[in-house]
Amino acid sequence: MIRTKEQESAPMLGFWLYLMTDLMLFATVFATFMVLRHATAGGPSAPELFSMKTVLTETMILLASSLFCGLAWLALRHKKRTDFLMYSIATLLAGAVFLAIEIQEFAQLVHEGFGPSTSAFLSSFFTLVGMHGFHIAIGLLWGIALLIMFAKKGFGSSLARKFALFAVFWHFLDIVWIFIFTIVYVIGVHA
Amino acid sequence: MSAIDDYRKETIRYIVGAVAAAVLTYVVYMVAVEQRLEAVWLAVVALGLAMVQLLVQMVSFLHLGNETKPRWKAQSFVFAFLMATVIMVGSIWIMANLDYNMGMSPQQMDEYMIKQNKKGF
Amino acid sequence: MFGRLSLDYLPHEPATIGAAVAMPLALIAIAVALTYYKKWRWLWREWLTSLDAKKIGVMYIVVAIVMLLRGVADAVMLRMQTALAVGDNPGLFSVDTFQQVFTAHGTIMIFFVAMGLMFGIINVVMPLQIGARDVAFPWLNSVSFWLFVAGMILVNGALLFGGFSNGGWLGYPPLTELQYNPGPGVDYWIWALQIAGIGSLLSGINFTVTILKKRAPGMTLMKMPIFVWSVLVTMVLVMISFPMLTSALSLLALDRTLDMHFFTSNMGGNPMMYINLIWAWGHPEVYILVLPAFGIYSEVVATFARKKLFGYKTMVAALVAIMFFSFVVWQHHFFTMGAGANVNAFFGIMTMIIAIPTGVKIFNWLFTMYRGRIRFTAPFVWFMCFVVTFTIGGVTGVLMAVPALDFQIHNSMFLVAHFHNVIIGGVVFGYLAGITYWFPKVLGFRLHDRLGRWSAYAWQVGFLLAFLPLYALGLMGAVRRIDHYTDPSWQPFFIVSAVGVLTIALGIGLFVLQIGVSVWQRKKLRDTNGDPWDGRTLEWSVPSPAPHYNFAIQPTVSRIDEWWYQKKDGVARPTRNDYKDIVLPKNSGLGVAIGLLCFVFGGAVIWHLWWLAALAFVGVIVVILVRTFDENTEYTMTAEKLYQEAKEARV
Amino acid sequence: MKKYRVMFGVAATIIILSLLGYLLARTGHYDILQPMGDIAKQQRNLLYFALLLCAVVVVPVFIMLGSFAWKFREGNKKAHYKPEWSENKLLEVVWWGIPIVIISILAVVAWSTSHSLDPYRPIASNKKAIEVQVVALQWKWLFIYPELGVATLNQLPVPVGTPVHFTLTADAPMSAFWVPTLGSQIYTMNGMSSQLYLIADHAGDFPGYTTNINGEGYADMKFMVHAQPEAAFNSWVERARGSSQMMDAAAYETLAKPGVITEEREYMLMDDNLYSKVLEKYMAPKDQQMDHSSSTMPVMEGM
Repeated sequence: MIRTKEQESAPMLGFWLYLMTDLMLFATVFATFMVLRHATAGGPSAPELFSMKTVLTETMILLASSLFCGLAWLALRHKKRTDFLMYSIATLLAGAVFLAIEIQEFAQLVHEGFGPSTSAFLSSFFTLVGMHGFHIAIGLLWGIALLIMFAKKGFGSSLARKFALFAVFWHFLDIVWIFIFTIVYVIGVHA
Repeated sequence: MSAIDDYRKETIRYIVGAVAAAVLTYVVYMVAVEQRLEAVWLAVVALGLAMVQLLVQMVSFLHLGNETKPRWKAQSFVFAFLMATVIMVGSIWIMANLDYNMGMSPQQMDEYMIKQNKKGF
Repeated sequence: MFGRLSLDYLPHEPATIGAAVAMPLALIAIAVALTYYKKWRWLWREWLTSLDAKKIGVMYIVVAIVMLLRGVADAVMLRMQTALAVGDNPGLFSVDTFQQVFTAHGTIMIFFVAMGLMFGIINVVMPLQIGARDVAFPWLNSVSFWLFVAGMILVNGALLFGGFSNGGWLGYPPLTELQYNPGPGVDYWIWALQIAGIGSLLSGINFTVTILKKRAPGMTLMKMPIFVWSVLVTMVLVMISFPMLTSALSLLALDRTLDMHFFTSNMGGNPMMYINLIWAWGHPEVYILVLPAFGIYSEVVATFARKKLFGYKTMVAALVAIMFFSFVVWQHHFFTMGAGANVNAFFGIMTMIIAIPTGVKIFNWLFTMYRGRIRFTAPFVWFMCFVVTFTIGGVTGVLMAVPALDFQIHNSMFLVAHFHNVIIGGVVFGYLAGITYWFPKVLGFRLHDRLGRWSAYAWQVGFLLAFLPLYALGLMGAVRRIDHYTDPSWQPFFIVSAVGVLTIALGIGLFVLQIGVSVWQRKKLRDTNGDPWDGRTLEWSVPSPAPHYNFAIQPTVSRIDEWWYQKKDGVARPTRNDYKDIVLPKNSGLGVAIGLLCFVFGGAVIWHLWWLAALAFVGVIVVILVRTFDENTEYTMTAEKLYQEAKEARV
Repeated sequence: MKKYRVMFGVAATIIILSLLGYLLARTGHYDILQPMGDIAKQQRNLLYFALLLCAVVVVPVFIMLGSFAWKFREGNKKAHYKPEWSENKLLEVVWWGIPIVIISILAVVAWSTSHSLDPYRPIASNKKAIEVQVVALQWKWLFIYPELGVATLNQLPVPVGTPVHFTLTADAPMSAFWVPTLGSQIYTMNGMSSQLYLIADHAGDFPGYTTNINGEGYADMKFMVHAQPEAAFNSWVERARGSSQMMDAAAYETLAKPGVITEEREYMLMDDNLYSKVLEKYMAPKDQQMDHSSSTMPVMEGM
């Protein structure tokens, strides 16, 4: 893999360090979830609430979105206009679908009366998965802004720098989702 | 090595990484849904595979370690991940002990103390 | 539409009414003076929108010193109350005012005085010491400062309208949950800390990238000045620990605003988890405050003993050891919660181990003095006061690291005396020494030395009078944060402590007087060659006051204490064509805009004006997008202009 | 003479301050240093031991600070000036080694005392421990003696020489129970049950405090321990059992309303599992049926 100028730049290191602080933020909310996971206050617990099938599809969609994002970054570095356009739109679409499924799952829970204020377990579930969802929403906004910039100015140098940051952010979110999938759903439901 | 081959080679590299991640996710999913493993072991296996997938994605998508000598990105990631683990494991150890001590009934109290006395404190 | 705004949140206690009137009056007086001298444009262009790290640093220090005055005023109120309120004499203030005052005292002193002074001094000094022109992200630096100011205004605004939290500077639930504390006070505290905390986090990232990426050519990590090492280690601590503060405060805010149950005492909530999270940030925080002060002491001792710092490698090793260990000790703040013998013993032993590198540093400073030529200027007197005070604090700290002992003295006046010991002794003395030491580099003239030394003596004697009686009170069973007590035999101790706090106030008065007198005699105290103390590091190679671009020509470095050896070997004067064009960031008012919008957001959430909060949040995102899409944010300064300026400075 | 002026100033300050300190210190009575119970006595001895250990490091620091500052002052041209001397392996070994030795000694002591003085550890004694259930209310202390059928407010009569097993909870913001003369403090929290063992070896009235800020009446939330010989204690129990005031769930609810009460009261206990009722106020409905004894380590085994 050749080392690109963008990966070595100060803004990239600054953004990477920001992601490390985000990792610590998620670590503390994970710790809170693991501590409060049995505090259901008489209400329903994880096995009764989550369907593993939807979660698996969500995970695969987000993984696909992360792949498309990598390919879009590759296409940008090789100045492949159509590939870049196709992959970045695919990235944002997959991200939007993932977010839609998640919001639908939340709405279902709230509709059944298991909102975040019914027990500590549900509070920590909604906050942990909701925080990840919020990051995805910010990522989608950022992606759209980059696409607009690409439409107006094409492959300008600042697009490469900005898209590199976006790609790192998007991959980081997929990595956080691995641990949400493992801890909240796999261990939460089955262990 | 013309640019086209380079482009195709890296695309394959990305796809291989993604497929590996997808397989790891699916394995964890099957192990969990089949309910074959006992709770603690499922947790260990699931977390282990999550770590593996973390490394796969780090290398294939984020190209961790592929930077000039001081490798600040790799070092900062290892340190942050270490500190996150210390905080999580430490918090759970403390909170588990607190919940155990706060929820102890008189009978458990006696067992606890007999165990302490055996240690000769 | 109006959330929970209502008139009965106006202050009704005499003390709070007095303060609530005094503050706006002071602001109006400043505004009138500015209009009279037609200085608004100067203030906006030269200071508020400047991206020069030194200017931002000076603004941090000015805000921190104003907050120090308020913090000490709070301390005087607290000690006056405890000196009088024995038996059935109610003293001067109601219980609720007293509890708000000690919460405000703790919050302001840690977040807005100590952190403010730290970021101020780092902004001014660190880029100069590593031979850089500016920090890595100048605009982010301005945003961080204005978030810090937004938090500061929220803390002081609580006094005018709504009252402040009465839950102590860390606000343990369930006391700060809706069940026991429904008012806006705790929300003021949460959002002030949240906004200032995000500012600190961004500064942490900014300074780390500056040190890693913008050092002068040839300056490897092991050739950096030791102060820069302490800043690097501190910023790693900031980056790893501040997200924990953000998450603890966010979860408490979710509990209070969206009625969730993380730390409530019913519905499954677990208040102990908040205490665990807040101290997981809390302990690294106190190391964040003290490590830059250690860096300042190393620079001060080496310069005023005219000697190379003893054991540079050991000092760096000690800093890194403290960095690692500061993350595995936090449980010693709640030994008495009942986590059991094994957990207490583990964290107690880890806490003792941290005392070893700290002790090593003190020995290294002492042996830097050994075989030196010591000049007893004000910074060096601050250092000697530090060694005396901090060592006592270190002893009591090691005592309380033993869990069985902490069961007796936790949360008593003994603990209050201990942490004031290490914070005043370590942090405050260090930053006051730093301000005195680098004052000429910023304003071009030295501070009046005798007044500086007198201020240090007043602080030291004031400290001993104020806090040694508290150690005794702790051993008598006096508990912290009490506003009245029944045992008359305690009163003499509280009276001596009150006299001590007044002596410290005198010390601060002398410090402010010192600045005034120095401004008045600035001709006599003028620093002619930019190196008033015969310094060792690069910042003294630049004329004072340092130009806004720091180095016209970026120096190359080949050893530690580069400037000391350059002076020895004689410095070649740069010729006309050594100068090259340089690129500098333009001023930007967007930092101020983000600070204002975050202040509005915090205020709106506190008063449940959801529509305004949403508007402010969208506003912040819009400002960020405007900044990222703004292409021309820099201007070039021609080599000719640089050459002319350098010539004038030399004449 | 001018060079001695600063030294005189410093010496004078030290002398005056220590004189003032001595005069002041004499007037105080130090509960922690004059223990009335075995736990507190062990803690006092531990305090002196640790102080001594630290002095080994601290005293040399003060001596060196004073002597180096004086010997190597600028005015003293005779002093040996070596600006480049900044490395010495032997010194490094000394000031890394000695603190490591001291800290390892202290660490061993900390480990063993953390276990031997663990609040959850019963005190070895031939007498059976008295059971006292403590409820921290909003700004007063309620003590329940389930086996003796008595309850008290803001006063804690205990027999001398008999260990007392406290089971503590709260119906107030997080508070803490501390009797300086008898030993360790422990936090009390809503819906949680902490444990503590103390013993009074001497008779007398010892003040007890709340050490964690819990709202408006925090400074008034104090109680008095009345340690008295066995016989006196038993006669007090008989008298209190006949007390006109009753303590049951209803009386508890009126008492639990926020408000400062500083006077000492006695009640006849009508309902001897009042304590678990207070505990269950903060438990979830499902957890309530699960009687208190079966709660095990939910988090660890579930992980």
